[in-house]
Amino acid sequence: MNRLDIQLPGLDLKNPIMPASGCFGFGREFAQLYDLSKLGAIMIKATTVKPRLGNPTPRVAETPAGMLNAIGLQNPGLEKVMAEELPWLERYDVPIIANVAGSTTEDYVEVARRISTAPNVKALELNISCPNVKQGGITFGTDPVVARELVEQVKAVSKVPVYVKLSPNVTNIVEMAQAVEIGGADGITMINTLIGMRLDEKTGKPLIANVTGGLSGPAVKPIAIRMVYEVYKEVDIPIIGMGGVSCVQDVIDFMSAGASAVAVGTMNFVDPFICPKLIDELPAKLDELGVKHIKEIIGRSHRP
Amino acid sequence: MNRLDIQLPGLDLKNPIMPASGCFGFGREFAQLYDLSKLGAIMIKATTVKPRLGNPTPRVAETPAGMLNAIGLQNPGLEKVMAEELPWLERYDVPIIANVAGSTTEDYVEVARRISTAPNVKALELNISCPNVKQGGITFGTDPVVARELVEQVKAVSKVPVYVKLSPNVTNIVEMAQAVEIGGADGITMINTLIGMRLDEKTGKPLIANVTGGLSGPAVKPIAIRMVYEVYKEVDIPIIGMGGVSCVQDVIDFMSAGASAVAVGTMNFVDPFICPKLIDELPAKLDELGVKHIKEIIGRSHRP
Amino acid sequence: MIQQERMTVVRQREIAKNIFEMTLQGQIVQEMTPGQFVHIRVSNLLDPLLRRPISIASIQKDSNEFTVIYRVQGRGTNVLSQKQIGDEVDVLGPLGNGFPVDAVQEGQTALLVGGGIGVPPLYELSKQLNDRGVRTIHVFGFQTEEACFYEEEFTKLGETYYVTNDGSKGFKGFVTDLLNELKPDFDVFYSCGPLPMLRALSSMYENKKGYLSLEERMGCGIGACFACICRTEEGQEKDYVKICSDGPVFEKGVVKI
Amino acid sequence: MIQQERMTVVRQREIAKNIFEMTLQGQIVQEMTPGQFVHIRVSNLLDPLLRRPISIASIQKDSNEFTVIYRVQGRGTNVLSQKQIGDEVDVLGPLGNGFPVDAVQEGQTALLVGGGIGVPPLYELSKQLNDRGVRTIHVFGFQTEEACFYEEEFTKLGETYYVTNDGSKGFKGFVTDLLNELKPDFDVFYSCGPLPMLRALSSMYENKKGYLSLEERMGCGIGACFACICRTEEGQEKDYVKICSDGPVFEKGVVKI
Ligand SMILES: Cc1cc2nc3c(=O)[nH]c(=O)nc-3n(C[C@H](O)[C@H](O)[C@H](O)COP(=O)(O)OP(=O)(O)OC[C@H]3O[C@@H](n4cnc5c(N)ncnc54)[C@H](O)[C@@H]3O)c2cc1C
Ligand SMILES: Cc1cc2nc3c(=O)[nH]c(=O)nc-3n(C[C@H](O)[C@H](O)[C@H](O)COP(=O)(O)OP(=O)(O)OC[C@H]3O[C@@H](n4cnc5c(N)ncnc54)[C@H](O)[C@@H]3O)c2cc1C
Ligand SMILES: Cc1cc2nc3c(=O)[nH]c(=O)nc-3n(C[C@H](O)[C@H](O)[C@H](O)COP(=O)(O)O)c2cc1C
Ligand SMILES: Cc1cc2nc3c(=O)[nH]c(=O)nc-3n(C[C@H](O)[C@H](O)[C@H](O)COP(=O)(O)O)c2cc1C
Ligand code: FES
Ligand code: FES
Repeated sequence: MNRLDIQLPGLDLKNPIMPASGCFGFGREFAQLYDLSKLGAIMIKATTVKPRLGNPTPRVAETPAGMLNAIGLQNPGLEKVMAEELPWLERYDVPIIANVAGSTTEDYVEVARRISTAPNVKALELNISCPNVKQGGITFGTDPVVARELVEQVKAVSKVPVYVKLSPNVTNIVEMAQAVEIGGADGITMINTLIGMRLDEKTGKPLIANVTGGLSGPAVKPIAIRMVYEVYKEVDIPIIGMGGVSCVQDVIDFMSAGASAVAVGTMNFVDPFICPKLIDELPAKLDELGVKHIKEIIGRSHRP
Repeated sequence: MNRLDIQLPGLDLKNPIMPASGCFGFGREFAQLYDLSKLGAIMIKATTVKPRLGNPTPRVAETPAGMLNAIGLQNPGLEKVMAEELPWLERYDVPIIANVAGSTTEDYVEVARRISTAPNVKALELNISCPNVKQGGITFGTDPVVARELVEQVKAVSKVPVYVKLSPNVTNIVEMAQAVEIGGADGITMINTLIGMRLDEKTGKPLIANVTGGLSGPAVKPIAIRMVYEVYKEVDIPIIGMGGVSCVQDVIDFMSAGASAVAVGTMNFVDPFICPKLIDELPAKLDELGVKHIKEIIGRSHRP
Repeated sequence: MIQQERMTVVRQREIAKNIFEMTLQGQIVQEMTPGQFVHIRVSNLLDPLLRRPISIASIQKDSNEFTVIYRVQGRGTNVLSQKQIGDEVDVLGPLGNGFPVDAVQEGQTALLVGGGIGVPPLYELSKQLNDRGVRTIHVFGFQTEEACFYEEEFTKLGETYYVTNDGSKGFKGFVTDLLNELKPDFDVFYSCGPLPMLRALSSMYENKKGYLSLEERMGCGIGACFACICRTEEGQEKDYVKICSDGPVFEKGVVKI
Repeated sequence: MIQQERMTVVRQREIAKNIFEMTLQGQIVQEMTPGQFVHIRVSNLLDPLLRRPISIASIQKDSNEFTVIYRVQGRGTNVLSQKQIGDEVDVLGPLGNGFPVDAVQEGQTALLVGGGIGVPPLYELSKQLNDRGVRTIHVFGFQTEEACFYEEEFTKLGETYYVTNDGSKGFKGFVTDLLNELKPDFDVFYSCGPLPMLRALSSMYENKKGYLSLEERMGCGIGACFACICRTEEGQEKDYVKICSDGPVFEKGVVKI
């Protein structure tokens, strides 16, 4: 019996563990390290209509128990992703969640329409929350009306279920979640990074060339857990939780708070084998918790 | 020559270092450890009209490079603070910043009116941002119109300058800062804690009795620095910066980003001597940076 | 006086499953009394961040040493258990108010009841009571035999009974079950352990003088942050106490447990 | 193949002011070539979080050992410098593409130019070039005498010149000043050090074949995160390279520096 499988709109997951978008490229590098078919799914790097070269360097900085990044959605563009990256990934038995980004509604719609036709793309992750792109990007993620409309338009063209990735940089995360649910989202992924900054010690100038960067890693986990917990109570669509996952207990925590699956971002850099390790460690953890199937712990924080 | 003194509305600071509200009680405990006159100022614990017993325990939980707290503004109430705590603090040559809290405008106004008459209270810190009180509290801190009106009313009764403490749990921190500036705030203190959660590993239930708690400590520093940096650019009133200060470099960072003084919260628990240590270490740091007076570094991140 | 000191590890060993005994050397030992605790920073880095409260298990003033006994539970105690002889540990202490040794007179009998990791502070207490000519009876509850420690040490000081939940050592059951059978004759009791045990003891010995040592999650450990509050019973002067600075030891009946 | 291994510290010593030489033992040594780097996790805890990229300074395949030389700069390298013999260190490697040793033929001459903490990878390179019968000339720049290391080691391998900014050791000035005087005769140059030095060398030896090792802040170290991108010069196949996986060594003229 598989104690770890999870069914979500469009996604038949062998297990609830997947690398988070932007932290795993298009899988090629990690494929040198382990068999990608082991993963529950792969969230590939944000794809935009045109290739993007991203922000100037330095693009990353370490912070206490976390890191800042301002990659700037560097990616080879829709054409190349469709022609090279996705077909290459077909050799693995793993569903792909395509992270869709853009600066205008038209951009998002175009990427969604095309990329959702790739045979191994089983779901889209609408990235309305990247804090590192200057135009548009962030407003989609902080205004519920704009977000809802975008989701409606993307849903109208996508061949596969659409998950919307929420930004934590808002006063009211529940309002955002409800807006995208009304817009027709099939699921929610959360959280993206928090906007942060680090200064150069000598000059006092921002260390990241883009001035601000997105904060991720264990430092943000308490915020992510809180948001998943709040959103779970108020929406009926499933949540893929992320933000600081660094050990198997964190997976349990996110699922307890209400996530149906869990993505791992930053920690892939610290321990490149973390995803398969977590998958291997889960059954013993279930035993410890006296649980037969991992589904049983989804949302247990909320049970009386 | 004193290389560390800072002049702010109502406050003649020997140095820019002060303990943050709620992390130092009313000073009695730390007075056992060192001479409080050494400090630039003391931000005393939130005071409300009536005594408050606060939230049930557990009230704190550790997180990666941070902690959560939900004390719930426990305090002996305005009468006792005026009659016992503030007079006791008069033995020290240190300006007191009184943290004013409440659930209604009337509460805030009442505390502000009375506490601002205490001889050693040189400024108020209007706590519109405590995430751990259920009624009112948090909306003051997330709605710019409500915040501005509250500031106006408090300014009308206060005998001393009023600093407003901003919540980081907002989409747009600059908007909040501008609102309180228009409302007449003499300064801004920032940031209060971020709303977070931790779950019990075995049960999956919230570990903190209050369910959510406020995240503080080094983990939040990148967010705090970013917010100080953004606000400094858009307001003309001074900022007292805080959020994760753990070493002298952090003091430099906050001041570089635009703070005129710096408060230390959580790290008082980890190293109870941190405030005097930072004060002692600052001159050598100024030498290292080739700076005569600490004022010279305020806002240096923004200089071309 | 509360001090912060970098103390040196002079001994560290596992004395039961996941239970470590560590001896530290430094000046602040001179100020320690039984039932007080220290607040230990296990790393100079930012993770784990907070200090860990650990009871003082024994005090050797002549050699400037004191001993703690702790269970490896989470990340902090795990880091602590990896310290080696010669390593330095940042200790804040001594903290709080310990057991009043003079609440019982020479020739009288004290009953010491401990549960699990609540046993350690009772060791220094027992030593000091015995030094004062007080007879001590020790009744300690543990989960299983594997978790038991210090039997020899306590036996030297007085009558000693071990109780385990699974009966793998000594009496099977809870300490209160054994006490019901034993019906020991004593003047004052001192106790440290899980709340249900403290509650049961308090009602069992309603008419006896007794002292309880409590636990709560802590921030500062010195009374400044209001993390470790406990409500008091009706009729007390204050509505609440701080476990770190008013306690951790309270006379029975003072706090709501 | 990239592997993650818990390697054992077999040696650690301070060889110049704040400069440490550490030797680690483990299997992945077998895969290493000069100019590659390893990505080191200095703590199992969450602070410091990210791995630190450090160049491979020398390789001893027979004993499964390799050596790094690093400057204690921030928190991570500080933690690393406290590791003791027998401690384990989490190493990911070997990473990237190193110096092409076969770009210069037996009997030819290679000029190795290093600046500060860019010198270490040139040591294994020099050893391997000498093994192949290549003559090596070493020109190294440091801030002051205190920061200099490995003079003896390099001198054994070939002509060696030290340059210090303050003249406290060897020639006073920059390496390029010395090279202007020295006008060495060579076939290929290899270089690692600060960007201004690499730029100066590239224009100084415009017509020579040369290889530069670059640095950038890294996330993953394996090519997945796009942290360490560098734009390429016009006419290259790709617009950009990743320093971690395409480099850190590039032929002169490939990347915009
Ligand atoms: C006054 C006092 C005396 C104590 N004496 C002893 C002793 O002598 N021996 C011993 O083994 N244990 C003792 N404890 C319990 C001990 O403090 C915890 O087991 C320890 O803090 C757990 O830390 P961790 O890093 O292993 O666990 P983690 O789960 O990593 O701890 C996370 C956070 O929760 C806190 N925490 C977790 N469990 C407890 C607890 N039971 N009580 C208080 N805080 C907790 C930690 O201090 C830390 O802040 C005492 C507690 C108190 C309050
Ligand atoms: C391919 C490569 C090879 C290197 N080889 C060596 C070597 O052999 N010896 C040596 O002393 N140093 C080397 N460095 C530089 C070394 O990585 C940094 O000095 C080190 O990461 C600083 O870490 P810290 O903890 O001391 O500083 P911190 O300031 O705490 O570092 C904070 C963060 O910034 C990064 N960082 C800081 N400075 C640098 C830098 N110069 N380059 C890249 N990342 C940096 C750190 O990796 C970390 O993520 C190399 C760098 C690269 C990219
Ligand atoms: C280097 C880096 C690049 C990222 N790129 C993307 C991206 O392209 N699209 C996206 O939706 N999220 C991106 N993210 C956010 C992560 O997918 C994830 O939401 C976030 O990092 C929180 O998870 P973590 O704490 O486990 O890293 C990126 C994060 C990092 C660290
Ligand atoms: C235990 C605790 C209690 C706090 N109580 C208050 C309070 O009463 N009033 C207030 O304005 N802020 C309160 N704060 C917030 C701090 O003053 C400070 O804004 C925040 O902790 C960020 O700083 P730090 O990271 O240095 O702790 C409290 C923080 C902590 C950790
Ligand atoms: S732990 Fe801070 S008051 Fe007790
Ligand atoms: S460090 Fe991640 S791509 Fe180079």
